[in-house]
Amino acid sequence: MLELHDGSLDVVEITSRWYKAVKDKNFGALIPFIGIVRDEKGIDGLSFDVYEPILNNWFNAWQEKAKKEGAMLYMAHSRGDVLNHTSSYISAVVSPQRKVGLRLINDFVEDFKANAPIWKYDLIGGKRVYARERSQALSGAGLLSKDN
Amino acid sequence: MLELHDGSLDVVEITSRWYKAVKDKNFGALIPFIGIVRDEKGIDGLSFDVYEPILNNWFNAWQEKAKKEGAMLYMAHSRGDVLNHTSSYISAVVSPQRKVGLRLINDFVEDFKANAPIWKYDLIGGKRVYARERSQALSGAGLLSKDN
Amino acid sequence: MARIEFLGPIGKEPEDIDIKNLKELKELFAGDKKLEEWLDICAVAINDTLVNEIDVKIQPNDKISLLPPVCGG
Amino acid sequence: MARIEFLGPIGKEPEDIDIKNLKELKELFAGDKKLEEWLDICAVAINDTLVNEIDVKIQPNDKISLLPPVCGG
Repeated sequence: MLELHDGSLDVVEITSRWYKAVKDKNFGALIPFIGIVRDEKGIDGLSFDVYEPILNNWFNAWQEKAKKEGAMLYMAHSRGDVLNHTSSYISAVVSPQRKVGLRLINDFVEDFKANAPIWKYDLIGGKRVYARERSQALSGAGLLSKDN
Repeated sequence: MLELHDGSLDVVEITSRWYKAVKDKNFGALIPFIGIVRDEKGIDGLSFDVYEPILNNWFNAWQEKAKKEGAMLYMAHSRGDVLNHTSSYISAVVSPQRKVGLRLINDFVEDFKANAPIWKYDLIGGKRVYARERSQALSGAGLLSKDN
Repeated sequence: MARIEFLGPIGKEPEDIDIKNLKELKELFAGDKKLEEWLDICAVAINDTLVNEIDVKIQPNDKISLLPPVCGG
Repeated sequence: MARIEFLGPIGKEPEDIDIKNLKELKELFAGDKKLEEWLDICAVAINDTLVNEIDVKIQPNDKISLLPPVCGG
């Protein structure tokens, strides 16, 4: 249940489709997290590179984790340019229990931010500028550094 | 942004409307919580009584709290009968910050469960049976008890 | 006269009663077997604000509400 | 030959290199001024699994990926 889209996500289409897919499956709670690109610092939008093989591994490991709690995860992310006030990222948890669902959406989104192999760029005057200062180094970063 | 509906909530209509209302307002995250009635213990669905004056006060106090963090809350709830596999409750937080949003949706939904003046009944064989054992006493309960 | 409302599953019509404080209400209800089980678990609101003290004064035209345990969602 | 990929913002074409372990790769890259700033902050994956040790063996046909700091969402 991981989907990548070129450009902005169609929030209504995606969240409606997920809702319809789960509504009759006796989960008690559906909790989507919808990220919307903010107009700030003079950007026109954001742009993304995604490394699919590791993203898939990361997502599948989370899906297994969710399954052990009777829950299920969905995620959609953009590749390429996403203009201000449109969406680049949607995650959702479906869970029989409210508390499990609320905990999972928090932990899943936070781990996504820290570990999903996706690179973000600001779109400024038609150029892609790597959002270095908002990015987080992955586990083991600096392994090949000469200072290491 | 508190709405009450007779019977089941139209999840797609409500969540799409909220998304459209906020998408251009420079919030970074929209996090809905969608409750779906589970088919369990032989019920046909749930039924609800809502006491609006206190519900409004409770919601408005939360809205003020959210506003102080730059966030905003939405809530929709059903009155009357809601059949299995349909929705009786949707809450949503919109927030500039992801972490604030994730914290607020958790705290708001939990406080809702404990304090919103709404009474739940199981629908069994066409009858409404008060869900006493799943209900929580409000602050100050038992004030008029002869044992108090 | 104050008006008392029995909310949700109590399933009882509102009543108008002549009392000066909640203590009198408690005494008035004492012995009502049907109501007793509810009184043990109900919270009390005066004019839509929950109260925690039994010696609260009641004004004429006050609205008193009995609220059983809740479960929204 | 192992293949090395420079992901995301590094913006460098993949290269095929003949090394037996990561330590040799580190030595190979030493002195590449342009790459040095990336090496300080990049994680390393072999066949799409992140690794934390420099003496990991490299097999022919292994895929080595350099992953700069991430920021999805």
